[in-house]
Amino acid sequence: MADLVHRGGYAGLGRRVGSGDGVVAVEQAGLAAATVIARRGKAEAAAARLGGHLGLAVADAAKRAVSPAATVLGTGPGTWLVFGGEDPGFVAGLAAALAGLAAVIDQSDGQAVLHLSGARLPEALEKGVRIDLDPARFTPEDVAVTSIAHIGVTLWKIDAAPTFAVALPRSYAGSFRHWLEASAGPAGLAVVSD
Amino acid sequence: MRYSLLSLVSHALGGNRDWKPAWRDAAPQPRYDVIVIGGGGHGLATAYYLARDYGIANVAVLERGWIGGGNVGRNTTIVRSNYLLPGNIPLYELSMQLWEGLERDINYNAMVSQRGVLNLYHSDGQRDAYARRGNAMRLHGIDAELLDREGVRRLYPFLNFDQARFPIQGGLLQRRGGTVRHDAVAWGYARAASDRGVDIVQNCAVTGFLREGDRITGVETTRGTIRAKKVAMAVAGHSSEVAAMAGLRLPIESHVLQAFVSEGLKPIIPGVITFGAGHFYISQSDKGGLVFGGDIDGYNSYAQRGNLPVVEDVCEGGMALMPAIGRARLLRSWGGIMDMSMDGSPIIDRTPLDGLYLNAGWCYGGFKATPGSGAVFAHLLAREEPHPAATALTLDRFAQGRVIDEKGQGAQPNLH
Amino acid sequence: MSSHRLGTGGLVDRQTPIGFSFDGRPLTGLAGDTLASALVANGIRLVGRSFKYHRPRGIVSAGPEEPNALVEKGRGAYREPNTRATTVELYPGLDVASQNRWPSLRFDVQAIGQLASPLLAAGFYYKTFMWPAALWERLYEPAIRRAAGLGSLSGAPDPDFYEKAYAFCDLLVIGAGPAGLAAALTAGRAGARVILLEQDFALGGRLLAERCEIDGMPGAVWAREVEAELATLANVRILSRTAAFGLYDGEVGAVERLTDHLAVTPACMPRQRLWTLVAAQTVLAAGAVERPIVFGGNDRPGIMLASAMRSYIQRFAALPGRSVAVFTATDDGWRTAEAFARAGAPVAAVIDSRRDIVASVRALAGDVPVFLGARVLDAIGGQSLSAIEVIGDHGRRRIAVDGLAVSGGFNPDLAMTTHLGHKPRWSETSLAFLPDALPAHLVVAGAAAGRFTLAEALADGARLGAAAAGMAGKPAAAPPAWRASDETFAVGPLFHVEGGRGKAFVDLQNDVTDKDVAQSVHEGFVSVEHLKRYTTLGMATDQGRTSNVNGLAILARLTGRTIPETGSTRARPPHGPVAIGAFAGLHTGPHFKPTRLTAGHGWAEEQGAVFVETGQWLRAQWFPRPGETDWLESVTREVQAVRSGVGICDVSTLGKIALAGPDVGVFLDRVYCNTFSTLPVGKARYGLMLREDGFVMDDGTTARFGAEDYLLSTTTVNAGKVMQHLAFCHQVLWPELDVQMVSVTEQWAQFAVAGPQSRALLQQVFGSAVDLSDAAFPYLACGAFPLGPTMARLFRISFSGERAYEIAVPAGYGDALVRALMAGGRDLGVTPYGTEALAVMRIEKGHVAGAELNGQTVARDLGLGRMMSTKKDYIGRLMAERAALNDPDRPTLVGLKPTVPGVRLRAGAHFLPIGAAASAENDQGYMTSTAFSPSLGHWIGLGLLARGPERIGEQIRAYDPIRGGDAVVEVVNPVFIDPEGNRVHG
Amino acid sequence: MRIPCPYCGPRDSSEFAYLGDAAPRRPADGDAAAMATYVYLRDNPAGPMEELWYHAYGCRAWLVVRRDTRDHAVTGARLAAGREASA
Repeated sequence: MADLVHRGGYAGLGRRVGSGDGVVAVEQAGLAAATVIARRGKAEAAAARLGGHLGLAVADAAKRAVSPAATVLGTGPGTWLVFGGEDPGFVAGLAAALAGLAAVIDQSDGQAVLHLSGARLPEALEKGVRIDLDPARFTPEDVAVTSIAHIGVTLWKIDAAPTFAVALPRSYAGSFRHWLEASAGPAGLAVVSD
Repeated sequence: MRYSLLSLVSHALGGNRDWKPAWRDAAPQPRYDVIVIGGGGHGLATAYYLARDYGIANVAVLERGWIGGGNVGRNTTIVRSNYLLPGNIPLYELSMQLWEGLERDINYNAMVSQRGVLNLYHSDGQRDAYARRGNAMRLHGIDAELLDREGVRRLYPFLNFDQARFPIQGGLLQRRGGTVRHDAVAWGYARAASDRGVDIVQNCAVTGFLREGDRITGVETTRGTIRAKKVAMAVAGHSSEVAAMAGLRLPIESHVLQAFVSEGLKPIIPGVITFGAGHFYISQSDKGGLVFGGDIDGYNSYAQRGNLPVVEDVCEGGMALMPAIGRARLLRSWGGIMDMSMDGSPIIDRTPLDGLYLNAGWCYGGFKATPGSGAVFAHLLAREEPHPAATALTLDRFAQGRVIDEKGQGAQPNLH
Repeated sequence: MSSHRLGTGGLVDRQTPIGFSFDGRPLTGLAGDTLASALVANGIRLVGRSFKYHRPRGIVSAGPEEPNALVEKGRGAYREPNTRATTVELYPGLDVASQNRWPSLRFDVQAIGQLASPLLAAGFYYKTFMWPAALWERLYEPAIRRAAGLGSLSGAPDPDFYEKAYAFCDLLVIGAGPAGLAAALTAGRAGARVILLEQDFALGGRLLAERCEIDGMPGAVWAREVEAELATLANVRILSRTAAFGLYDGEVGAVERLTDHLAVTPACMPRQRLWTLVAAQTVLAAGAVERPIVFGGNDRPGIMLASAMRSYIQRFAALPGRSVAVFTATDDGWRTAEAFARAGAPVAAVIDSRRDIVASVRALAGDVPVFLGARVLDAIGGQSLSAIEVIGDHGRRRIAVDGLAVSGGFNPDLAMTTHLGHKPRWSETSLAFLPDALPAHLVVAGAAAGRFTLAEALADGARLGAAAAGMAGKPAAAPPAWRASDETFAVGPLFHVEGGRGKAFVDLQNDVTDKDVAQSVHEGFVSVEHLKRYTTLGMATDQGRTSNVNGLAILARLTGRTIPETGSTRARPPHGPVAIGAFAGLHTGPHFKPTRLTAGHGWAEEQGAVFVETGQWLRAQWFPRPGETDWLESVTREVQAVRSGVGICDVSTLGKIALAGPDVGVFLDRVYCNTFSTLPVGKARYGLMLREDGFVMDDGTTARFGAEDYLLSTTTVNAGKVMQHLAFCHQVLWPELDVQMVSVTEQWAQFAVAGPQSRALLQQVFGSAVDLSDAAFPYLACGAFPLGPTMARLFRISFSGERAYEIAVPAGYGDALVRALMAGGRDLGVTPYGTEALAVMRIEKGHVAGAELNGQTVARDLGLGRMMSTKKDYIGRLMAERAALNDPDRPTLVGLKPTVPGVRLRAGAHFLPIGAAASAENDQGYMTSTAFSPSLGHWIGLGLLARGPERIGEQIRAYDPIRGGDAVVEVVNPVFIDPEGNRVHG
Repeated sequence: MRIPCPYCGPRDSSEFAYLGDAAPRRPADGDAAAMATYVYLRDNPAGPMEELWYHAYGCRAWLVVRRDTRDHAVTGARLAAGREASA
């Protein structure tokens, strides 16, 4: 009987470049995640049930709803990307709660998530993000599914520091790391992955 | 007046004051045997071969602007016949053979320059696909060579062989391929056709068709009504618009293809190179500009201009393949409107309307096909049957499923 | 101090001398100089050779419109050809060389071309070099190519890197002259988000070069104060050294020069940055470019635009000549006379084609000789101007000068207003093209709009800046009203002086003369487009900034039309030349496209795998072992290991799409040509997907894990295409179906475990708790089973034809799983295999793959016609039923083997009947895939052959001339191994 | 070119995949001629046109975008799902 060890998408990619104090990237490994897709014509009901289950207000829009236990990101019409903690039963719980209203598909290992912060973060993001991240226009309530350097990403804002979170398909972690290094390079980049 | 070194010298001694117009800027007559709509390369070539090969000189070429202002003056000047499918190969090879004798034929130096066209491959699958294509060319009597990586390196040592995302494995080379001075093709055919009696009517836009039942008997234009036994459309880029005047719908979408030229540089790229892992192809003009292009913008457009993401995509391909051009500057870009057909291949055929003939759907193949297209279209107009080199290029092949799909992309024009 | 540097004045720092070299000659300039101003200050006139006649040329302008002074900047791989000396910021060690001359700038042998110049008139090459044909490529063309071109590339990879950036704002201001500064400041004070672009390294535009006052302070000082205030506004961003090059749909492209002016490039610093700017409003305040006048010898070094001379004197404190004349048709030219007088070098004469000059302007010349209603007929001199011949009331007079300031009028820099196809209009009062119809959200201010005076420029800027702020919901307080001089700007019509002896150039860089224009007209090239293309007028690196209008005016006169009747010119991006590298940004070399790695990649690297690009993925192609000399040896071993024992292959890259909902069965029936609504839970089925035109799109297996829980797999390369297609079918065609779908390709790491020993290996890994007996888990079964801390999905499917499984775990466990499989299979001799072995085994089994699913084949061609259900409608059914696609003469899938063992087969060979001529008529199909079959000990192939299935046993020719291959092959059943299919069952 | 995605907001066209004219409707009734017309023939107008765009690098929704093929002016976009209702 095999005993398997889990590895995050950024495993082995942690490294400091330059002074390292311009942008700080911290991997969020081991988070439970699922794509929730409402059944036909059930988007509102699914949003309500999802919110009820997690104790937060969910809309059918490109918005972020957050509670200590979970983050719900609107990623498409009637579709949400939901992150939980490290509770292995999280996705099963969602599925049970949304039975009949939405399909719940486990993505816990499909997404490589980074939290990005640092004094020079805005100018680094500017080199890849083709949407307006002006603080007045992109707030911690907003979510953007977009692309950075030819890589599809889900981008959201955690606080006004600003701290951003970016989730991308794990197979792209290395290439995303290259973009981040080049874009934060002059300011210095520190990547912390566990 | 015949062009020659002698005429050049005698005019030079005369201070170059007594040159005559290269072609007659004719006023439209009320009636012709054949009207060719479109004073681009294909229309002018069609008129020339009608006069030269079939003795039909009572012909008018109607151009809504100035001749040669469309795609014949907005391309990347490449000529080649390295096609895959039997439906296409004969036409492009006929065209290549006509290019090879063009200057002496029309007494105009269009600078046909057979510097070789190289299509790079980057995987075993691509290599085999090019082998299939090269063998098909050889079976049609066309020159083709399959180079390995070292063979490519000998030709173009400055390509990116070592730091590449998709390493170069080799390439398919057609040495007879090359480039032609595009504007000169229009002017040369116009001059030669005009000399044989063809009327070249500029600033004459077709506004409608004269129709008797299911027969087209002429056209309405901004310069009056003109009758003709036969009306031939050679308006690629705008085929759908003109066909619509006759109530026809075509298996065509109009898309914009951008092209680019750099500042003048001393010679560095002898031939034509096409990247196999991105959208980029390049050659260098006699004036020293790097002439390059890539993929169409991908959306229907009649705007004759494109957008920045495609410029970036093309230059990314260029830098990936040829990092030595990074410090060369892009000088000018332009956009041509492509007739993108549903299978990526052209249409040269009669239409459901008697007296109306169609030459359309050239996608990117238009310029290189100019002489062949003119020759086979003239044949169709004169003989009422397809030229042997164009038997597959029918309009009904789509409904029938006899598509000629070189890329295997199906009925999706922006993927061809 | 350099020979022509003024002792006082200017915006250069006399305390900071800068050493640089021109053609290897060491020179000294000052901080604040451009290369051009430093050359002027050193009294250097001759800086380059012309394109066609190799005539000596000097500096003409003081800005990006420079047609003549192009140099090669830098050495080795850093060499940058065709760099305009007027835009190069001087820095210590700057090393530039002149271009297009040999052996030297002063003595250029190709200058003898001038003797033959009558022969080289417009279009000469179209009329000769035709005989004999062979000589064009061998002799004439190479000579032309060598003579043409200007600078040269190093041929080495660009050693710098580039990046891209995107920004958004309420107001984008292009140009930081008086109008631009006024607009930016007004909107910035109101709180609008402003981005201000300036191609120069200093803000101010003409304010830096003119003697003018705003609110009582010198213009340059005012500009500095405005810049300082803008810098304090958090909502304003200043991008200097940044040139806007194009207006596109909804966005502006610009390029920022980050290190081109630095002697030493800091680490990690890109050379240039490509900006894509999205603005709610754009104010174009790019100013105007002075127009030269076409007359004999007007290209002599020392002849300069009048406003450029003022820039050199008043901004750079460099004297363009000690005895200069002014030739003008504008009031502005007279200001240059004044500038020279103040610099202590009064001009030799002012020649104005006009007669009525207002007193205030006339006074600017002081007491120097003035010729009104006169013209300069010829400029005399060799490598430098020595005299001019003036014609007027006095008749002809020769005046000795070492410089000539020329002012023929001003062309507003409105190119960006025409990028989207809008046309400017000709103004008879301004004698210039002015903006007319404008693109949405773009307005024009100041000189660019034909409002030339300083007061007008400031008022324009304030008004438009306030308007933009208002639109952004940030109404400006009372827009500032600056006090500024309202100098006169009268201009008379003078484009061309006829009758000179010397060549009169319309386009200096492309060597297009008035005679060339005349000849083009004789030959019928009377439209602007024809003229440009026939003579190349306006096609040079200055994009016709100094030549288009003069060319148009001459063409108009020759054809008896007005300028507006003759036409205008539409500019196309880029407005100024942009380094190709800047458009590529980071996406070069290994980073041209992103690279996708599977969870097992690190493990495969440890195994020494050779990787192959598959789409964006890297896959293990084979795993060489020590001692193996070529790939075939490794692949053969891997195949044998699978067929005799057990092997593992990473198949994580296959597309995986999760499908849920009550209507999945119906949906799959419509998108696949075979039936899926009957697929029971716990089973997997192979499916074939067609395009609507009836051709095959993709294939793969779909497994059903629960009543409404399906997993569909696609080929690696088509994963994205299939997802898009399924979304189309669901959202556009059948929104009424209750189906949910999402890609889970990234969620699962998946490995094929194949071979007779595969069950034993899996049993070992799963342990006894999981029953993998054929009874419990037969062929085509699927299920989920606990594996350590997670659940694994198991599929009993086979690509190799052996008993085989695919096992999937959440990607985080992928690395651990493959190590566990290797450990668990050690005693079974488990062998990792790559995509090559995978391909060999699928060919041995006659399974189709990419080479057969090439978008040109229908199911019937692939021997899969029987999969096409007749009981239901599905995408592609009607089109696939068309007669032409069911013609038995269509090439159809067969197997092939050489009649002589040991002969190698190659994909891409075409099939000919034995003894038939090698010609297109006899072409009967082609080889799609080949492999050396270790099991059979010879090469085998799959191919598409006309009437193939009827021809089993027949011998044909596999003709491969392009690789010198020509083999006789026998047509056989495409399934080479185990045609009964016993092995999959074990 | 900016496309106003009803879910994501205005995005650069490079985030989208283009299909073409949104007008043709897939014939349901097994008429081969009608299907051939649907698959191959297009109006290809020079002017305003409703088109299908897929937001591949965004919300993965198929959109019906109203755009003028002469000047690329985009005047609206809506979700394609249930387009019969809103069309």
